[in-house]
Amino acid sequence: MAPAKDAVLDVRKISKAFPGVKALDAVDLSLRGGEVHALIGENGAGKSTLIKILAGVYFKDEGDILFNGSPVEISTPSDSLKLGIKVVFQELSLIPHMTVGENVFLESFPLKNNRTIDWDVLYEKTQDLLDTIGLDITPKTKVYKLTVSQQQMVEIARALSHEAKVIIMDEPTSALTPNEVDHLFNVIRKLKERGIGILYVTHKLEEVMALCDRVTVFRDGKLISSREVSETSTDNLVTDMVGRSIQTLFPRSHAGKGDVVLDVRSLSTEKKLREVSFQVRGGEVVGIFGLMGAGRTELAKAMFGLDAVQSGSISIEGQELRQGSTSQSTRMGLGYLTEDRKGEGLVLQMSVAQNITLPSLEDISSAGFIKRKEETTRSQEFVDAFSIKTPSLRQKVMYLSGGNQQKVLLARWLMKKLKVIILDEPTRGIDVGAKAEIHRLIDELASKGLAIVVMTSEMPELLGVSDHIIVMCDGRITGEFSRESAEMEKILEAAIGQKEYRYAEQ
Amino acid sequence: MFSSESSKGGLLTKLVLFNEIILVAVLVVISAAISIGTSQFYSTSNILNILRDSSMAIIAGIGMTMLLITGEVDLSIGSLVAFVGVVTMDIINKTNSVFLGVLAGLGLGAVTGLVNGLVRTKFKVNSLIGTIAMMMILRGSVYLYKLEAVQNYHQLETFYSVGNGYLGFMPIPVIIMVVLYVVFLVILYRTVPGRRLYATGGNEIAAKISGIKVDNLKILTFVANSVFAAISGIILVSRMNSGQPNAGVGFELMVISGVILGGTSLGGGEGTLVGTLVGLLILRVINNGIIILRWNQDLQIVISGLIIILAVYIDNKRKVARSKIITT
Amino acid sequence: MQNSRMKGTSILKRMFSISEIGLLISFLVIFIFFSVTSKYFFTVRNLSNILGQVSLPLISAVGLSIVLFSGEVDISIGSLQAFVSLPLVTIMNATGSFALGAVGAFAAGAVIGVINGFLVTRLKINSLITTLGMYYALRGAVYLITGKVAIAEHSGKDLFFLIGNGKLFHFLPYPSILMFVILLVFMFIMKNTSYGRRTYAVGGSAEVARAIGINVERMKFSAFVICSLLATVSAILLASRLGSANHLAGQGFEFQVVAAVVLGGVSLSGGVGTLLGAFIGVLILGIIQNGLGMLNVSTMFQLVITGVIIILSVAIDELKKRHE
Amino acid sequence: MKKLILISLAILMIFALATVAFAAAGEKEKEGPAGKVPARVGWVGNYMMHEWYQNVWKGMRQRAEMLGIELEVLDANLDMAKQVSFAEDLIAKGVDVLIITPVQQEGAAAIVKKAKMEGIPLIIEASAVEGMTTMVAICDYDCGYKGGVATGEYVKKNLGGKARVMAIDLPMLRPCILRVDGFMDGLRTVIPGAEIVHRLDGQGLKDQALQVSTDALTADSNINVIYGCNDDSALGALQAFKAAGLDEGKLVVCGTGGEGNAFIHAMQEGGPYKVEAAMFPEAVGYECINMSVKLFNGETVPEHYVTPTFALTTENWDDYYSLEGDVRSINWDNVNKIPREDQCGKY
Repeated sequence: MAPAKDAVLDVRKISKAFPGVKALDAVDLSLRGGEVHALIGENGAGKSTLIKILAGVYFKDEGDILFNGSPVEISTPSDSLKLGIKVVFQELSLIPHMTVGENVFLESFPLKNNRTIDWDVLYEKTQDLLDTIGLDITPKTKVYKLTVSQQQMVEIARALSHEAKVIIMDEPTSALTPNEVDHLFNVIRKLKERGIGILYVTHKLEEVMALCDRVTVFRDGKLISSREVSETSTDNLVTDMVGRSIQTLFPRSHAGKGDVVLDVRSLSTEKKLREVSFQVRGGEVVGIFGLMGAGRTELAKAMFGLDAVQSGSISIEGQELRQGSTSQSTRMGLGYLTEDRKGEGLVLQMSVAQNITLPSLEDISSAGFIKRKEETTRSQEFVDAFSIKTPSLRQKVMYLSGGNQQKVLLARWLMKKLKVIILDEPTRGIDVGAKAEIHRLIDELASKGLAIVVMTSEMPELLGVSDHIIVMCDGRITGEFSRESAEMEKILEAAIGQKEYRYAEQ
Repeated sequence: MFSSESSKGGLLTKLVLFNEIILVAVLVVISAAISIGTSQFYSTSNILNILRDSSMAIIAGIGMTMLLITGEVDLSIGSLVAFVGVVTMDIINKTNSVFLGVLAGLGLGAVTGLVNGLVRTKFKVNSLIGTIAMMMILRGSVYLYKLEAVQNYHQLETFYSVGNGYLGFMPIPVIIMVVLYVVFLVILYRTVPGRRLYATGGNEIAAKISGIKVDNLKILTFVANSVFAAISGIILVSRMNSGQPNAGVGFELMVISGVILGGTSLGGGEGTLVGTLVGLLILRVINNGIIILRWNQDLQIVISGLIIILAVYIDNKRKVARSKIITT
Repeated sequence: MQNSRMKGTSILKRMFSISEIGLLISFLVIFIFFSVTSKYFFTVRNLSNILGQVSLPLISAVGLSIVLFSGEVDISIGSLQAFVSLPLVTIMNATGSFALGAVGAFAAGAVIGVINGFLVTRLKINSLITTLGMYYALRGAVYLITGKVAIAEHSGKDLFFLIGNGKLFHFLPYPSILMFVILLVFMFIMKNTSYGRRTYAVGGSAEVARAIGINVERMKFSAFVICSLLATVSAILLASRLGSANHLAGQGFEFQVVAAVVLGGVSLSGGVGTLLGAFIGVLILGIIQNGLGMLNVSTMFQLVITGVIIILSVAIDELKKRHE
Repeated sequence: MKKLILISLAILMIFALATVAFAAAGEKEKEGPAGKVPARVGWVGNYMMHEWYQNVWKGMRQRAEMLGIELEVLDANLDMAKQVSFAEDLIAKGVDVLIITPVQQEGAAAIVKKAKMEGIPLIIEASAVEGMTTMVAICDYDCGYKGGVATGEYVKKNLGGKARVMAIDLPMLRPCILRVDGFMDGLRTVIPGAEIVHRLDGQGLKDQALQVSTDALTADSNINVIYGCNDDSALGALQAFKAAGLDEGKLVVCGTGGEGNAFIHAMQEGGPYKVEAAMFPEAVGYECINMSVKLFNGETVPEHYVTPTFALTTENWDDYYSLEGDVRSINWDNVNKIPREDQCGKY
């Protein structure tokens, strides 16, 4: 593929191998100034490897990198920074206990008589940057106090702080809510106007369509296609990514509404929740939607007994849960799929099988002794059923891809005989193929009579999977919709607290 | 650089991937070296003496291993050993019953463990600091309890044999150690609580979410650890035939060193009892060897220090080699 | 120093950000307690003694805190004190020059720091293990070299005696002057230089720091060297206070200092804490030791009380954090 | 959150108050007539938790009470830096005479200078320090020597005249080295061919002594004399000997110090523990007070004031000590009768 004449960044025949895998196989990619270039592909396609090479975290085995037409060597992060390449990583790279200003200028502090840090200048400059990207926080706020989306904006501010020529964004919207996404898109368009080239790595095809000028597809470390967005469609992109065309529609086989299984009554917590009440029936999927900071995760944790509850009650099949006891919750048949896979979900240095069986150890043990054979057979069932890609049950789970890790977590809860499961962002940061499978599973579980709560910030997913939608804003329930009555606009109105919807009004 | 070599996956690398094998090799080499220097090393009496003497450290090591696996540590066991010894001897003197004395000793251990556990889980005090403090508290308390070494007034044979007696040709402490060791080997690798220890150390929140009562588990482990230390203390007091308030100085560091030498990570979630056994034996054999070779005793700490660094270095090499297999 | 930042808010408020205020209260309570219970405690002379006594642990505490900020730990400082005092005193006795002796000591200290740094950053050995090994190795080395016989200092240099024992205006001990200088300099560095802030960054998250082009290894390496050098300073003062290079010197010193700085709110997991906090932490343990001495409290009680106070203060700090 | 801090601090206060009050309770001293005796004497010990110093303290207390002197005692607890600090603290408290037991002799040189600068009379207990005016101490070498002689005679009489020695040393401290040297020299006056088979570092602790001697005995168990540089060392080694299943009939043990009751029990048991190179800690404390009075009055004092040492045996120990339950009391008349060296054989 001929490099574009005005390419800022031109990657030629880059290859990178790790023991056992060829992560990148002679891929090309060229990025023009002032364009948004989408890089898509399933997990393991080699996107992250390329990013890491460009960021100087990895070093390429073969190939050349041209910057403004001249070949460059990127062997350390600082090399790439000097060139003006800035990567906004998926797991955000900010220091929690430092202020926004410090984080923005960490690489190059403004100095007084080039010795000591000039705090005034630092905080003034930061303020300007925050204004340009329209982020309404003070530069002296400690980062750990910010929401994920705000942190992301800080990252972009950092990119702007030292005139980046190229900004690489790795799944920037995976943690954002729709209107935050809009905001991000506007910022990106601003960057475009400044002539900055943006490499936009994502799973979400609708974003490619909405935002990007060109799109390049990787699969299994190889370059599959690279074209103008205007000349392509989601369907062929999907085909390019997975090498086969897959069913993206949400399957709906479950119908029957059983009796109320989960009953949450005016639940309040010290920090966030205010009088949250709702019910979930057997075989029903309730989708809970809310913007960042609306209190979805807080609700999940409070229901499950991870966080302290101030007042209110949670009962399963009429039996009230003792507060703050996760062990009792699980015994009563309540499961919680956390949004933070690595941080709160998996025990990374444990094997696939051990992770799957963790909550169900009693079921596969007698007199406290774990039955090894049963453990393997039971977990093997799930590995097959979910087609989890792993060399063996003994593989440490840390070596699995994001999608497969998520399936392991799901398998963990399905092995345990549950009555209710809370899924918090079940498809965050996993690829199209895996996504569809997980949606299929949700449906399957519902049809088995399980009561399901799905917390999501992805509108299509919400509308796709839920029989019943609850919208939260600032810890309160501001909207309730049946599947039929649900409309994107109404949901958003409720989510930003502009208008409230109750069944009564419909 | 080494990682790229070792990740090529030769047979040697494969061996490097199993820490215990290296340790066993180290143990063999050292033993061989010593036995070249002196013939007494392989005498049954010396082997038994090494075993009997290390049994105290190994028993404490079982508890410490489990504690480190949950991601915690306890520096107070040295002082506890002294306190338990004094109390046990004193109670036996007063009641003339070995049973009551041992009971008191174990009780004291359990209480100490409970306090350590509560300070960690309820006060959220980092266990390193919390148990340094407990180390001071216990050392102070033992002297407040008895300023003088407690002599053996009761002269009970059963008490004496706990530390010095034999069953057949096997020293009784060794038998106690072996029994405990086997039992906890099984518990750690074959049972639900064992699995939960690893899960808790590996990822506390994940463990919580999986319905594990993390705090209770940790408290329990602290108690177990202290009780094991108490058992070592009882064996020691029987061997010394007097309750010494100044006993067990540096015991905690020696035990922890051995456990870490055995490949248990300070981060929690990883560690094996096999490694602990070998690790502690290595340290004991070094000390024993240096004396029977009539070398300068000060070499004991120097060599132990170097061996630990070396072992951890190899262990890292192994970990890096493993981690290089992670793909994108 | 940084008046530009003092604008608006009062200096005191600036100095004691919420993180230290809890400690300060603890400190004051204990201080007042001893002042009322012992008629000897709150006397110019005793206070000046306390200043001199806390100087040694404090100077090391500064270095150790920096290592902790960078996400590592160093428990070899006690053995280091004994080790570096050997070149110091032997050279002084030989040449009669304090300067040369000090140079020797700092050289030795630097080498130890470099070795620690190398083992941790290059060979990637857990720093607790590395420095535990160093703790054994150095102490053993001292025993072997000295044959467990202390080397008395007889260079006849009053200067040497004075740096550890002398007082300015019969009140301000020279060690404390040195201590304040070092403390202020490093407080400034850690707060107002890229080096300082990056050290925190490295401790806060090594991956992040690496991703944004900070040379994590170099930062940690330098932290270890600084720590060893400052420990050497305290070693020289100690040697002066003991009038000899002593194979028993500094035993348990490392735990004393670690406990103090953690008490001062410096996190063992890195990236969190301030030198001011560490300072107060050392001060608290210092006045406890002195105060209990003034009250003729027996060693046993001293141990118990110190232990309990450590637990309580750390507990207060932790629980406070949770409530934020 | 503020509430929380205050509550916890309250606990802290109450605890500290209670304990300190309790601790200080035992320390009441009656005011003495300030005549030709110093009103207040301060002592910085090096390891007060040790039985030996408990008994030194007992001797000091007894003498101080007789003379109506107020005694201030602080414990460096084996920390040399702390010792210097405490010396400063006592000077700050304005004691008239200062007594120091150096944690490590060279480590106290600075204290001597300080005291000189402050013009406070200083007495060094136990081990000589450069620049000191006077020291109250036993002669470690001679003490070991006496033990050696007595042991030698026992060996000659009962063990066939050959002596193979396992000595438990504490090379960390020079006095201990002197004791072992003295013991061997004394032993050789009776049994010229006496050889030292093992010389081990038992760190003065019973458990350490036990461990190292267990190892040493497997290397060479052919010994018939155990010498410990303190009682714990000797007793630890004896335990190892028993545990190794060797014949106690062919063994004699000599301990040093008579620090606590342990050696008396060992002798009463009638085992191989036959000789004690006794150092009478009570006498040391007693003389320290006497000397501080002399110094206070500016009398001239010897550089080394030697306190008595004597080889106790199973026959004669009860002339010097009597034991009721856990309390031992010293027989001052007999102890003061013991002839004293005016110069040690070795320093």
